[in-house]
Amino acid sequence: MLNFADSVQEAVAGISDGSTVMIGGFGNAGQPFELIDALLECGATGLTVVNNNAGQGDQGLALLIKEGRVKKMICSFPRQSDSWHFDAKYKAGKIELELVPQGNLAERIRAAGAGIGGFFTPTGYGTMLAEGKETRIIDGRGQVFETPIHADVALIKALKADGKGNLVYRKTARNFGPIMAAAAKHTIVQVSEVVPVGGLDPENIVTPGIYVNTVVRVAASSSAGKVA
Amino acid sequence: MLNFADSVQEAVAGISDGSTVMIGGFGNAGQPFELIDALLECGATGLTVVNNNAGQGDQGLALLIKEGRVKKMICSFPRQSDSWHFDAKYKAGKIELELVPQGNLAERIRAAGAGIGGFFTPTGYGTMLAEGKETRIIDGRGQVFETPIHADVALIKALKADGKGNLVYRKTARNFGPIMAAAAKHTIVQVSEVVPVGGLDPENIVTPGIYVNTVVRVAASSSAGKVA
Amino acid sequence: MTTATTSIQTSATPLGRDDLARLVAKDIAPGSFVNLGIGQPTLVSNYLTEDQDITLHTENGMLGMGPEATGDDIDGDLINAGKIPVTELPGASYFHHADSFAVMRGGHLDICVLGAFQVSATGDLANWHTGAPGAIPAVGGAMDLATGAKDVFVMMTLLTREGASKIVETCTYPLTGVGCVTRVYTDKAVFLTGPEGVTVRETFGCTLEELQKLVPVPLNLAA
Amino acid sequence: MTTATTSIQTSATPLGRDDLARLVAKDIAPGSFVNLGIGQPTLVSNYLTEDQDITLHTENGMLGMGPEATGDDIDGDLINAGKIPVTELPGASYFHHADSFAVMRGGHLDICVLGAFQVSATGDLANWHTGAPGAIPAVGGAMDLATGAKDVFVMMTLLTREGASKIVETCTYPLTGVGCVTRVYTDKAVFLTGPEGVTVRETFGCTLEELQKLVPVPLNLAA
Repeated sequence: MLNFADSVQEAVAGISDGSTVMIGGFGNAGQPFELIDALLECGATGLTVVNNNAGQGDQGLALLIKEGRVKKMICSFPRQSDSWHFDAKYKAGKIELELVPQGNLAERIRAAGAGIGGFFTPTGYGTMLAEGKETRIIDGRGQVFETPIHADVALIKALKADGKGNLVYRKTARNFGPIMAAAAKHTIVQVSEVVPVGGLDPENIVTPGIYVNTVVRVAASSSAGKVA
Repeated sequence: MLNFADSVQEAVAGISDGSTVMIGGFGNAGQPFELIDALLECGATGLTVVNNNAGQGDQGLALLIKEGRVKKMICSFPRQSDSWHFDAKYKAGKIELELVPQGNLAERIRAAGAGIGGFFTPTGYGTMLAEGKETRIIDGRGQVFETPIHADVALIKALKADGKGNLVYRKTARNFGPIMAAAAKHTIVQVSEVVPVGGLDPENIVTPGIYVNTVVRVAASSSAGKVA
Repeated sequence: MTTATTSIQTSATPLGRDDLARLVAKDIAPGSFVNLGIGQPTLVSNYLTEDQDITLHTENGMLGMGPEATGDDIDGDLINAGKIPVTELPGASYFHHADSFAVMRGGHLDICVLGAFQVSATGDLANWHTGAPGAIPAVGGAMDLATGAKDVFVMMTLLTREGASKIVETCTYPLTGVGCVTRVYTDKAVFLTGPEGVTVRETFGCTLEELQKLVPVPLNLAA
Repeated sequence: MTTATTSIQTSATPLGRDDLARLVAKDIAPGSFVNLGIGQPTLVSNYLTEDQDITLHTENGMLGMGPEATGDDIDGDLINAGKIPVTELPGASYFHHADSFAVMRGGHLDICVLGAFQVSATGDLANWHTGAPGAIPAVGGAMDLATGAKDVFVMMTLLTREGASKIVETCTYPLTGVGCVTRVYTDKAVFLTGPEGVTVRETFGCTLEELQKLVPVPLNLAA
């Protein structure tokens, strides 16, 4: 059932220790900062986090990592100029890393939402990221077997939700939101605006409400426009 | 390179004998009737056609089948109350049928466009439509290996195209259009309206122009609103 | 046992198609996302109440489907999986076929309601093909619905015209899905199916003993 | 051979980064869909002309990307794969990450331009990881681009700072993709790579003989 939370704290209250949590965003675009802050505050630990990166600077996911709440990162690009908290934990052997080519990350998340048991892809074939994985030659091309990434919870950011939980996004902040919403058992969305049912054009809805469990409004000014 | 054809005849002129042709539409919604009529007129034969159905009544795909142009149908639901032309050819052993569960049809088409070499799905497991196919148990569920369906040409119908070939659709006429556009080497689209570049909101484009090769305008009155 | 049998009887007569549709509708939890198959299951939509806030999915690319369209509301671009013109409710959304089937296949639909030729004791479903020689097979979305929805409800008459039970030990018709049906609504009883076999939830116009005589698999009684 | 060598020389001196970017830009066919990798390849966008009508893809969900944003045009929701604020051109479109990678992985991009540590004679690419002990690996979209685009162009200096050729018989760095590179643009020459080995298309400030002394794989001359 869809529920509209009054605060980000209320929205994330059900996230328990050991959960696999998908976090939307690519860089800062689409990153649900306020939900991540609330997750930090709520104390859940031993998390497996799925995000394209592994935190930047001293905010959001980087702080979750700094505080030792993240047992494992599944991501494509952990190393950035300002990923010092991840770097430190990784070098100290205190965080596990599953490195996934970005397209495989996206496709594996999509596969989870679409009920696909696994798929073959040429990406990664013949590289160290395919070591230990099943491979086969299909139509003359080497391919690697990849499996879906499911999650207990997704934290994502959208522009607007209507009363049915239908979502629209803004520009490249869309990125992982739609596929994570479908891949998680429980999807929590922060939006800048909630509009009445009927307030979004059915032709333009990107994430149908069936994929959304909790919506919380967060004033746009606090996170939109942040640039790394 | 994108090209805007002056007529449906010009649009389909390059389709050669023996091609695999995807045709959009579910029932009559989204069916590119005028493009199909032009395909009939151009004389291409020995075709493999991918469509959800196998023609209805005495129009469109049904006529292509009647005229013996279709060697093989790949579809999910050939038998309808008015699929007499397919029925006759099938019973006479004059058309080959690959029957595919509708979701596998959609996912296999999507896989072709997305560069997936094959995937496992629970749909069809334990049924006669999985006979002879590779299966495996994944997470306790029996799954069947399905392969992508590629095409030489896609004939689809959209509502509007802009000058870059970006497309938007209308209601449930969207159906197979977006995934077929991505799965075919050459995608031909009939639209009711062509708008200038910038005339479609980038947030609402359903099929980006990268998937479109030929656009032809067909007056809406001739096909919209047809009900089986 | 006899007492218990009597206690689960909720109707003195077998249920007609509309009464059955009303019963199915009542059993759908508020807020559910539901796909109603072509034919008899479509009747269920007539009995869903606004309070239930049910969202209907149609596999040709829509959530939030409204009632059948009539008169000027008929629009060739807005049809359901049975190719019948329908309407759009506020809060509806459209998507392409792969996204639409992902709704089913990804396990996001709470319930689908399907017709059936046969259902086995362990929930195997046969509803797409008679297997008769010369019959043209057509499967549509039946296998995706059967395999993907969280709960698969079947609506059918218990007996064929020839009086044979459609609930069977093993399906003789070609299967649609294995072990997928969770509940069977018939004119004579509601059955729960699963790995532990068949349980009767309620009967209509017959006792459990009478029902057992019609059905060739052992019937358990709901707790 | 000496004559031919001279004839393919198009510049008396090695090319600088901008000249190289200009050359790559000129080689992109009109109407192409292109993805420019982070770093040196991004320079190519400065030399694409309006006449070429090139559409740029960024893997974080956009086609029709415009130049880097400045001043008031900077929008945190509109960035490229390098996380730099960019602009939107008329005719742009946005899509989610799986759809965006399908653009690459499905073979729809005409060209991607990438940097590299090494390229092998048969077009193997190494550009994501030094493999050094303790180095934190990060791959991003490199493997998808290398594997998915119809043509993979590499831009790099021919030699490392230590003077070693980056065109090698076999890559010693971890691979990004196997046999994927079709063309290598360097300061000293343009090479075509593929199953038949390395062919030199043109040289900058050196003869084929001089080039061959730098590169440890046999160099063929373009017909």
